[in-house]
Amino acid sequence: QGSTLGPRCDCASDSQKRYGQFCCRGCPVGHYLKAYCTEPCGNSTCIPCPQGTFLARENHSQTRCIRCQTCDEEASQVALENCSAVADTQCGCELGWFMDCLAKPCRENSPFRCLQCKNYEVLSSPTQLPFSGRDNRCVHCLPGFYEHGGSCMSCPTSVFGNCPEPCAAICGWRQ
Amino acid sequence: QGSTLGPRCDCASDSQKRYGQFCCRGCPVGHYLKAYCTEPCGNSTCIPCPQGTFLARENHSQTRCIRCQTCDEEASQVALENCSAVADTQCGCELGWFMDCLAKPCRENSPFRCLQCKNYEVLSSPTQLPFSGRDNRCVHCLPGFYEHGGSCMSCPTSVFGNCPEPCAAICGWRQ
Amino acid sequence: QKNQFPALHWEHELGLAFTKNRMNYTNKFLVIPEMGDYFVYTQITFRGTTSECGDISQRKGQNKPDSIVVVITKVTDSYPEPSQLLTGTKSVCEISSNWFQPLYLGAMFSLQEGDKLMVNVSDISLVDYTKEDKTFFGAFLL
Amino acid sequence: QKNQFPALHWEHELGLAFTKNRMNYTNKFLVIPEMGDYFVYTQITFRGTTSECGDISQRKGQNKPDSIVVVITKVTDSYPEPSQLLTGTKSVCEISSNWFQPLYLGAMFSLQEGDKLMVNVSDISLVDYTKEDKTFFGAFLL
Amino acid sequence: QKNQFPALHWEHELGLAFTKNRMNYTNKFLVIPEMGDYFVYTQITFRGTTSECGDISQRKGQNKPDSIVVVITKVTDSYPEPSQLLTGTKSVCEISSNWFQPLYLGAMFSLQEGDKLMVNVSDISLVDYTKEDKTFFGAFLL
Repeated sequence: QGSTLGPRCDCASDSQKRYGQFCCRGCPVGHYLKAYCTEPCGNSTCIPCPQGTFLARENHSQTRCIRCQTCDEEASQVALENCSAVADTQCGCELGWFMDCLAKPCRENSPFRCLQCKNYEVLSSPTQLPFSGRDNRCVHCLPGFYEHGGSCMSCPTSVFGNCPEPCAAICGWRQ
Repeated sequence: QGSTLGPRCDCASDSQKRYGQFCCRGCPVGHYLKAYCTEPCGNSTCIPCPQGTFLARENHSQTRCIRCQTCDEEASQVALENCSAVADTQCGCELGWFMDCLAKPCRENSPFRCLQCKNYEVLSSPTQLPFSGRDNRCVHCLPGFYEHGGSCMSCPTSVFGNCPEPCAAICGWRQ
Repeated sequence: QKNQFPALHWEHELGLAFTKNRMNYTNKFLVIPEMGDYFVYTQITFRGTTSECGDISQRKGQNKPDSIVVVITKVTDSYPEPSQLLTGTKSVCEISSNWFQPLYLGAMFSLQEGDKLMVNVSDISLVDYTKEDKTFFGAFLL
Repeated sequence: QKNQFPALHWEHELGLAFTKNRMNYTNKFLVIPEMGDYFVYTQITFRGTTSECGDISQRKGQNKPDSIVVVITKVTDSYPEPSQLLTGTKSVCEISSNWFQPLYLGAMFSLQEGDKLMVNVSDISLVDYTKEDKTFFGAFLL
Repeated sequence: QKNQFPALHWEHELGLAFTKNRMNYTNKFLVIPEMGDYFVYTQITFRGTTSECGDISQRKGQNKPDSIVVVITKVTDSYPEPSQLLTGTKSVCEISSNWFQPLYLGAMFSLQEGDKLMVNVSDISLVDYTKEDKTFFGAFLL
């Protein structure tokens, strides 16, 4: 086994040994194994994952692709990224909506629903689940509103009472 | 079959008939059956129960020992008696704690937790579950306390008001 | 035994789903390929937001619960009416803002060639269809 | 492992019920015809009206729940005490006027010829025996 | 499909537990001895004391429930990521002082020689491990 350049196929390191009689090259991402290679270090027969399934890792010998998850429309979820042959569907919330975990503790795979950011300035990018647990990604209130207890309250216009800092433009002169 | 004294082995009465070809003697307590006897009324091969299992009855032909139960530490239970080859673990509460049934009705196998007897005189022996349903086994209040509604209240020291009988020593002179 | 609950569609080829040995799936039905004893099973994960029953703020005495139902139904050529093989039924009166729970069923039945099995649920909008490991349906010859 | 819950009677011939291959049923027991590995399963649908625990109007702190229990018990000649093979136990504290829910159990056991299986429940009056598709019990040789 | 829930240890020899026909158990995994269709099942009995959600005395609107989750996960040489075969997930918002309930899962899967199966749960401290008839895990070749 001289060290010639080219597709070296060292079963031990590439963990291909177990793919049938020979040590075969694994399948690329987005493909499933149809048949093992028929000569040492040959290529296995790999077929693209059918629509609605994916395989995100490469150099494998999986004979079936994984089913893409579906986003829960009842919970107003949307597909931030549709399923492809190489990656699962990414479910999240539309612009102007925030992710509200449906159970505690709020984990990465926790079920969630999308709620509308009322009177909030809309965040530039749609929200991924904030695993810091803070459910709310609608942080900046629209002009004329200030944040109080997780929602936007309209700035006081009455003559008296204090003027919250974000409302400076509206009631700031009274200070 | 004369009536000679000695280890009579009447299969019918000792229900040994079904233990294989011959009528064998059953296994003693704390042992499981490894192999049947090889001659009429012979002894079966019996092996001691492995650690963590038990068999509490004798003259049997059980081929596996029963798994000991584990006491629920989350519910502050303790093993009043550890499992032996001949008896299951006995779970209960430490001295000064009482058994509080976790569901109604309170039965022998009901799940329970241990709660501390606050201001109670500690019972001499740790408590087994009282199947009369009364959960509370901390019956005698410490001196200077009287039982009221299932817990111990301190005796009144103020000049007025009635003096509960157990508090005679403290406020009895006023009667 | 009329059971007018809607039947579910199932994926039968992709991901973990498969059919083999002539057991095939068409239009909501598993079709039994040969006479024999089969173990039939399903799990449906339901999820919903809390209903009136769980809203303890304005309670006037105890409310009636909602319910979730899953039925495995057999349709056979030999009899014009479907028959309910297995039913899981549970009352729901949760005080939390939302709830989710599975119902599992499984048992053995003597089935004839051509018998068709389907899964009906009380309310399709409550079924969590998002992942194949939470809601599934299957049968195998013993 | 004493479990003094009452055992249920079962229908073993009519409707969906059947026994075959020398597995027979007598007086609450399924009797195992030959040594081997069996899959044993049961579902009991319980139903009841709400108990004290769920009556939130007169609450003094949190109440103790009621409970529903189903046990598959084995009786064998080889040992004088029954043993609990499978147990489903659930607390019940519903605020609705009434409640209903199933408990399902199923697993594989190595059984001897002549072993007898029965199903015990915590309270027979809570068992919904009205329909064979809601409450059932079975075993088959693998 | 990352699922970072902790895996459970199992007893595989004592009491009702057993392994046979080259199916063996090592370090939380059942190891599949030969390719084929297997029925895989588990029941986990969870128990806990009531959480914030069920504490109706200081409620400000409806609370979020806690949750209990059980997952049967497959690890295979042919693919570098584990896959979730079966998931039971239930919300918990009980008003009683404590609660207990089982989650049961069971289904058929085509498995390869060397595939490994484990059971993951959302919170090990909620698992009732005291008796083998309440919490169990098994698989058999069909």
